[in-house]
Amino acid sequence: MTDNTKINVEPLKPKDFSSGLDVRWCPGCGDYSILSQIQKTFAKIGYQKHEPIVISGIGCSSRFPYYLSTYGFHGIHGRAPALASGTTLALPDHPVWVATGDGDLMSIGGNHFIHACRKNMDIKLLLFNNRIYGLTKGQYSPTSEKGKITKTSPYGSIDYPFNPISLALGSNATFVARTVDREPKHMQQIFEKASEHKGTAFIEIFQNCVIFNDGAFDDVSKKDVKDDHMLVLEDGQPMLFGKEKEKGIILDGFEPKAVNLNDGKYTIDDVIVHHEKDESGILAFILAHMTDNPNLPTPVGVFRSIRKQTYGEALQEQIKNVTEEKGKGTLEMLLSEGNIWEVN
Amino acid sequence: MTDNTKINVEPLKPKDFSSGLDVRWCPGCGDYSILSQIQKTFAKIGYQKHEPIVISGIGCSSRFPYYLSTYGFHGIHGRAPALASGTTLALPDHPVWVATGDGDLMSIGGNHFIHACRKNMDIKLLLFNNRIYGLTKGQYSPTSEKGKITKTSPYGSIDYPFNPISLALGSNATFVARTVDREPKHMQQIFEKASEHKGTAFIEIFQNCVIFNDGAFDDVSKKDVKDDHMLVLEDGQPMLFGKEKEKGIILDGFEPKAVNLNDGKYTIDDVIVHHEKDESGILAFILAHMTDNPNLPTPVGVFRSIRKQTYGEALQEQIKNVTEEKGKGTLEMLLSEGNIWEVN
Amino acid sequence: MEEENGKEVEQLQDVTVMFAGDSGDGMQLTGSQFSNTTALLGNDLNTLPDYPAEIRAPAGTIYGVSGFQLHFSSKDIHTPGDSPDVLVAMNPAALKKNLPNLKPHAMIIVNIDAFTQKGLNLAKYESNPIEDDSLKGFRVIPVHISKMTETALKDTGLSPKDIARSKNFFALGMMYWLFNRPLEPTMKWVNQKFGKKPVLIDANIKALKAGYYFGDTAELFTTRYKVNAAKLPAGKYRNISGNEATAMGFVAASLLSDRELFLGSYPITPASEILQYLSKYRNYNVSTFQAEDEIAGVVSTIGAAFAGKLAITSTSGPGLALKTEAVGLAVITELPIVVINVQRGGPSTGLPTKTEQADLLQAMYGRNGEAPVAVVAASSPSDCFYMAIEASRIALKHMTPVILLTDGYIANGSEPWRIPEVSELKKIEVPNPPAPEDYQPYLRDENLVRPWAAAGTPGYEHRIGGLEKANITGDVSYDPDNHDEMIRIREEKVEKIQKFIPELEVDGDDEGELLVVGWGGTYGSITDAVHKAREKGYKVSHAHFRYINPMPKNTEEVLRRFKKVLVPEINKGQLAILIRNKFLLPVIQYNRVRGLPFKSSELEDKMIELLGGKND
Amino acid sequence: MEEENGKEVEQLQDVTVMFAGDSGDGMQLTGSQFSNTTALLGNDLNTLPDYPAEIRAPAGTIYGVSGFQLHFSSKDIHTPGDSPDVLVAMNPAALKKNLPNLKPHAMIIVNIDAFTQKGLNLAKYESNPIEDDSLKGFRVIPVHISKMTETALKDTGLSPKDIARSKNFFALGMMYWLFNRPLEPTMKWVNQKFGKKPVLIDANIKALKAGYYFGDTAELFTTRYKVNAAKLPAGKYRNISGNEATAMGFVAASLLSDRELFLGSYPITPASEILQYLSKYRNYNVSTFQAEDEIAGVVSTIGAAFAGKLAITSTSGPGLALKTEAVGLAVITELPIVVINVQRGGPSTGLPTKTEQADLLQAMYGRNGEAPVAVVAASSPSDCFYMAIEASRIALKHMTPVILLTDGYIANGSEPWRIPEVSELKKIEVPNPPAPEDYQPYLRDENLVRPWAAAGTPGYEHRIGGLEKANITGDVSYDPDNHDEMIRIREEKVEKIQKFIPELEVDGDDEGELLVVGWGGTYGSITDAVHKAREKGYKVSHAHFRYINPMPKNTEEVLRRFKKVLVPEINKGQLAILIRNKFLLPVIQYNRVRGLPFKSSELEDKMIELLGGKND
Ligand SMILES: Cc1ncc(C[n+]2csc(CCOP(=O)(O)OP(=O)(O)O)c2C)c(N)n1
Ligand SMILES: Cc1ncc(C[n+]2csc(CCOP(=O)(O)OP(=O)(O)O)c2C)c(N)n1
Ligand code: SF4
Ligand code: SF4
Ligand SMILES: [Mg+2]
Ligand SMILES: [Mg+2]
Repeated sequence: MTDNTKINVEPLKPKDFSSGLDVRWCPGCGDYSILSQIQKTFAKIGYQKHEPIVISGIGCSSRFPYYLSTYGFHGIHGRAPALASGTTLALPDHPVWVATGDGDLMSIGGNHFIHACRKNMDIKLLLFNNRIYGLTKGQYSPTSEKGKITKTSPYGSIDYPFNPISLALGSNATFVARTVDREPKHMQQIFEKASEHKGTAFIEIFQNCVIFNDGAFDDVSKKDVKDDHMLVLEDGQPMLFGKEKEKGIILDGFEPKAVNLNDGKYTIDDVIVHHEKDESGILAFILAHMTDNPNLPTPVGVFRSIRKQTYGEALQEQIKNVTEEKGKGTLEMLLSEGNIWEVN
Repeated sequence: MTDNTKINVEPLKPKDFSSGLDVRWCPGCGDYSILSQIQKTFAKIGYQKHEPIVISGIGCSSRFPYYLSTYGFHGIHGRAPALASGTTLALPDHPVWVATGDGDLMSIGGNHFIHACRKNMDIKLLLFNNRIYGLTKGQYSPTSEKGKITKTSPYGSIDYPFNPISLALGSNATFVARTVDREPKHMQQIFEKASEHKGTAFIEIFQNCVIFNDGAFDDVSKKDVKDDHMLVLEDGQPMLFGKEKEKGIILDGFEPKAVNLNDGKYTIDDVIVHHEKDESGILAFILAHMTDNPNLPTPVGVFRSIRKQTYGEALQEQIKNVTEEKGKGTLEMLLSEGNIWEVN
Repeated sequence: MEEENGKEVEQLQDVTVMFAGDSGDGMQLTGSQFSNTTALLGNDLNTLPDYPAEIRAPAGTIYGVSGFQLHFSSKDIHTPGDSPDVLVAMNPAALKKNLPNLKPHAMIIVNIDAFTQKGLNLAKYESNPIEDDSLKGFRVIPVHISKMTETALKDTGLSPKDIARSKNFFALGMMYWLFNRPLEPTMKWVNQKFGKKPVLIDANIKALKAGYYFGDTAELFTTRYKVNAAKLPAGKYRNISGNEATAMGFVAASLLSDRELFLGSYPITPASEILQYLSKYRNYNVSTFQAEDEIAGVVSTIGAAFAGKLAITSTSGPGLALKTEAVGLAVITELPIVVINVQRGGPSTGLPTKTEQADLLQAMYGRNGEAPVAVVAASSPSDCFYMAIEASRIALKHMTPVILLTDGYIANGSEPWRIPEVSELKKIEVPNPPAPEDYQPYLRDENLVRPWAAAGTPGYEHRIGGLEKANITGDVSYDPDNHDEMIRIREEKVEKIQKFIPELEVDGDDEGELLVVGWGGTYGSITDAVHKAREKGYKVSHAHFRYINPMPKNTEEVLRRFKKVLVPEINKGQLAILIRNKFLLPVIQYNRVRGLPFKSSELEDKMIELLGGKND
Repeated sequence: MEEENGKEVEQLQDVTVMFAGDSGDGMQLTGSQFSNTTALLGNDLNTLPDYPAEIRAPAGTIYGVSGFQLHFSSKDIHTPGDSPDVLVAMNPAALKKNLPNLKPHAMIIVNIDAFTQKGLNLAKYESNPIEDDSLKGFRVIPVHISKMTETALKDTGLSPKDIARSKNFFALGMMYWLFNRPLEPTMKWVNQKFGKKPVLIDANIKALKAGYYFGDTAELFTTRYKVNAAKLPAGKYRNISGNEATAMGFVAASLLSDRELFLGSYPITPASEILQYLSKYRNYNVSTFQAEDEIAGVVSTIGAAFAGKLAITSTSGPGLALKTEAVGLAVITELPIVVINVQRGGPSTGLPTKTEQADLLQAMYGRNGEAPVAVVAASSPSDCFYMAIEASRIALKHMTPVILLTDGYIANGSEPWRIPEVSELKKIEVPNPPAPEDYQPYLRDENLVRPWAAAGTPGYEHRIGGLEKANITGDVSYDPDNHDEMIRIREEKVEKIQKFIPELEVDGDDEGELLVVGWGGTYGSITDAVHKAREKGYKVSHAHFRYINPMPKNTEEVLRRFKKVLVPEINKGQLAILIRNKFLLPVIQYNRVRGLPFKSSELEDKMIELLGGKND
């Protein structure tokens, strides 16, 4: 965004980012918390209302743009990353935020998702992962666990779920993170980090659907278990968890294992240290697959964050270079191109 | 397939798998070699003509089914994995082979690809990767290198390419391999292994397009460089390469490095041993990303091969269980379901 | 007027009831319980559920209101009723939303406990409508539904929240009393449903009974109503919704054709239930595949058809748009698939929970190139069963994609259905291909139909695809004249279906002043309107399309027998376009695109207007 | 007849030449060089490239033949010619494929060196046609093109393979001699093209000259031809193909509207070139985005339109099918986008390299719900330039998606184009939204157009989406009457475009016996046919649609002034459907769907037949 729009403007408060429309999610839906953390983050970053563009697909989660006082576009099912790609290329100076669901992004929208990651489109992808189709009333989604009984799987789903973090890493996403609707502070931190990232920022948010999949993340994030079942990743820090941070993650070959430091067998030096900026993405991939193992805590935080030229930057650079080389195009120029002859 | 179809039938020869139609690829195209290795493999496996079903999308590569004397379906662009999914679910006992291109599978077909991998559909996906759009005459594809000049990127492409192996692993594919059109023996080995795999078998084939991207894989597979630039993976074997197998891959943390065993610094025991069956997929992921590093040889062979229940097996199991429980449905049963009352 | 237990009993022919409350109030359940019980009593009935696009809009708001309208009668009826005679309003928002639609003098039963200041504010009421004049002209019956439910259930050990959620059973019980319906069917259902939770069985039955007894004893109701059983043809009956009937119809088609059923689909309102119902039929050898999107849904269906299955895909408008490219593939490969499109309000996401008929032209023409398909439409919930079979029959017999159109109204609505005997259902003959040595993939029979050799069958190996192909051999062909010929053949093949479909029937006089022509889900509204108009002496007849492409062979003849042709559609005139184009026949359009079925009264008015008010 | 260098020089008005050879023989290049040179001489001309779907089908086969047909004249012409007067056949397959299409007594120049046994076998010739009787009636001129090229280039140091690849320049040189054209333009081109490879410059120019001198000296040609310059309006000219003109037109529209151009697209034959051309215009601030598929192509376009760009997407038939769901989103959000559809042979993958007009109904109706869009069509290669501007103007002025239809024939074909002066091009006015305090997203002006406030502009923050919205405020609305109203508004908004488009013009008498009505790429064939028929005294006129939805306001009036209306289309009658539906007017259809443009002679025959042969 051009700086002059920022001159002499009062910083906005979270509530200034409310559109004033009645919010129509079910009472108790995890989406409320996400909305409120976004409003806080937008205020904290110092956005003006016209700056962030908020784009979505279709689903409960995709109602998101209606509740923000910014520019918003409620698109069609699965296409939010493509919509956002057009917008970010048209408005390279505006942050583009995308709100999407596990059906929207991972099922019908899977292709746009992996391509946005690959191209490093400058968009933030907030995946509201409730592991269910909310808006269409309770069919299983590509993140639902195998065996789940839902409206379309009365005898249990036979699909293996996606691991969204793994898929993002497999697509070479430059910023990959996870947070939880129940953890407002953590959510804000992650949103802020995402806002600072240039390029595709993918954030999986564990989001509770009280109606169709209530408690899906209780195992990880409920108060009484979260100390032991959630691993909060911090850059440059050893991976510790447990009430007293008495447990840690060590690596046995490529295999992460949870150990108790009080056992006397391991010390903090054995515990692996997190590196968000690891270019290779291997550590992030290992962490991603910890969720597949019920004996390990589920990592939240930034799995990976590296800086690469974005698609939009490359495009602008090319426009600049070619314009310098050939001169800025005009109608006269356009009409005088090609092999011309004259008839009198 | 039911065994009785195999009784008393002569094993077929490779040429029996030719449909007799004139093959219409450009002279010198890498597709010829793939076709001929498939015909050999089919014969070697002992397929009868009606057994394998060969399905494709659109592209030069997707003409494949026309040249085989089996059942074949030349679909629409990008949809081959979905077409094949319907067919394998309908014909669980028939092997379903898919021929597809880098545009077909990785661009428009990306979503079907990752979902087929996730669901472990029992199909073999042969990716004819020539890093270009052949049939539409030379636009860049999602596997084209950044900066490539093509018809749609006159100033150089600004897209980062997909790493197909990485994407397949990110999608939890159960069988992931790579081979090269120039290496008929290796190709046959890999095709045979794929044929033995139950579940999604993904094979990236480096395929030369003589017209629009000639020599794209010369760096890896040309005779004079291949010893040093290609790493042939073998299960349970240390990763050695070089003319005399004098070089090896060691791991520094997660970082693979190429070392010369004649240097005296390293011995064969330092060299990592390949494990196709590694459940975690981490080793495979590390190997996948070796292609990103110009200082490392490019691995070919089976990256990963693990057995998990396929989607079709789970479906058949469910049909069996529910049928046992509820009895085989008949019209009478169907018409007597629900809350019925009688009017006289 | 009889008397019973100190209350008068009034005999009615026809009642329309609306249950309305918050999305969380269980109104859909209440409505469907009332329907089932009413059906068991032998009434004819017709229902219209209407729920918000939000799952649970904030409690108490107008857009959070969920309603279930139900029309029952001792006569043959075909609509959920134009305007309710009785409204059960569980909160102020439910009242506000439904008031404009009520019949004059309608009875309004309100849950007075919900008319708190907060409730009124949420519904944007300035003052309490129960207390001010705004309900003048209606019979308002305020009932402490919440409080009485609380009292009744206080000893069940249920949490206050759970108790509150039982108040719909109180309301249901009250309505059972009012309309003289038995409690047993619902009690039976409660027992089945909550088999593993005795507390809930106990609570719900207590609430139900409390409501019933309240009706009996309270002074509020002076009259009780009786609606006698309708004179329906003898037979076994069940209540059925359109989506359920569609699902069952395809299972039946699978059994009748001896081809296993494959459904490739992706959830979308209001079609998801077809996928949901069909995924229960595993013991009928039904494979359902919840694909990653609509494209994979239809494409996997084509893959299954290639392999010899009865292969179908279900969706609604936006999903049909996504499937169009692939339907073209089924056209050129001449594979039998059925695409079910449950129409909803468009364009784009539009009004996803509302009904509409605006996908007809998309079904006809929404593909690249000349890509003719057969199009059929179901006209009522139970007709979905038959049209599913018909669609399958056409697909399998003529080797063509068939689009079956239903709509949100008949998909969600329900009606009693006389279940056919097995013997009433005609087998679907699927011709065998000729012997392998005579087989060619694009050979044709007298109806221009190619033989179907399922992939995997020994001896019939062949290759098909989306490029133009030479007739007979099926080899890829770029020959100009072959292309022209194939385009003609594909068109004629679909036209020849005409020989195998029933003629267009006229309800009413065979010729005359005015013919009303409809298609699909407007059948009920038009039928009721035409019958009413005829009862009043107006000369009006009705013809209804279930087969749209091709149209029945007598179509033009039928249409030309009338001076005026009125085509009411819930779109801007799509069937009208087809008729005008085919027969150069001027038709009069009636189009209201309100997301709702027509009221039969508006249609009746239009007919009378067109007849110049003349009913001689 | 003049004489020159011992050869006679014959003056001709009109010549059609076909260059045909193997896909690897460089026939497209030869053809386009000949075109350019011919254009520079001031002839009017028209071309038709025709190449196989395969990139390089095996050498020598019939399906591997690539052809370039070229019609040039001293008069105004509009088609690539019905049948060639001269065929240059580089191999037997090229001869075999093109023979049926030649004019009686046509000249056939064959590369006799390619008529080996192998070559004949590949072309499936039983015996050598040059030696048997099969070319009786033609003027066959066998030339040792390969051998003479070899001889000419033997000292260049080129490999035999490269030498063989230069033989097309020999053929070109020979044709330049035969038709009296200068070598300089091609020599200049060779110098530019191979700037960095002097060997190739040398070789190609040697081959070219060798061919030219061969013509001059050989005994084979007794006559040389001259085709004088056409009397074209004064001005600057260039040769332009439809796809190139389309790309340029949008760049011009961007400059004329002062909105940056965004193209979201995915390659597909025959539309890829639009993406290719536009990706060169980076210095015109053109952003091209090669998306992962057609859906992402159009959806990113909508995202860019939201952000205030002139946003377009290009595709062909199957791609349009994939885009339909998203076009509905643009309809309901009322955003200006242009969808360019270069029609090709369908259905499904169909005949991807061939032309057709069968996507008109898909463009009109291929979306879920009532989703009207504007539809326009270009009628010739150069008209693509103007219609691209018109499509942009309509989109931006009326806030609506516009579908611009072209076809494979005009997209790949080329013609000389008088380049307009900058002053001839009308600015595209893009209205500014009202002041922020007065702004509402669905406010409407007198043409029912909503204001466009680009995302990112301070003060105009608003939200849009695919759900139905309340008029003016744009808030989501489930209100039944609002929906009906919005459906009407969206329809009328498109209808109101009629006020801003030119009337339908009639070429020929304003009224009479027979009007031929066409649309899009058949303009040239119909024009030539009508002109020829009129020259013979037949009373026939021609009206051509470039604006199809809405149609020009005088349409009905024009049509009704004629006794018969003939609608020739390369489909099964899609414009015919629109006309019949709109005006209840019986039209006579002429439909040939052969993947090729009409021959003007077949149209002329049809007209004469309809006039009963009466030319008085
Ligand atoms: C093309 C299309 N297909 C299907 C739908 C129906 N649909 C709407 S939202 C949705 C999935 C919702 O699930 P998710 O994306 O997880 O979002 P949530 O509601 O759970 O937040 C589906 C299938 C649609 N609107 N459009
Ligand atoms: C829906 C659709 N979009 C685009 C095309 C055009 N198209 C055909 S093949 C192809 C890509 C070919 O590239 P690839 O898949 O890599 O196959 P290759 O020809 O290189 O073997 C494209 C874009 C099409 N046929 N259909
Ligand atoms: S259905 Fe679930 S996800 Fe949707 S609003 Fe309700 S609680 Fe939230
Ligand atoms: S264009 Fe390339 S990929 Fe296609 S057939 Fe020719 S060489 Fe093979
Ligand atoms: Mg979800
Ligand atoms: Mg390719």
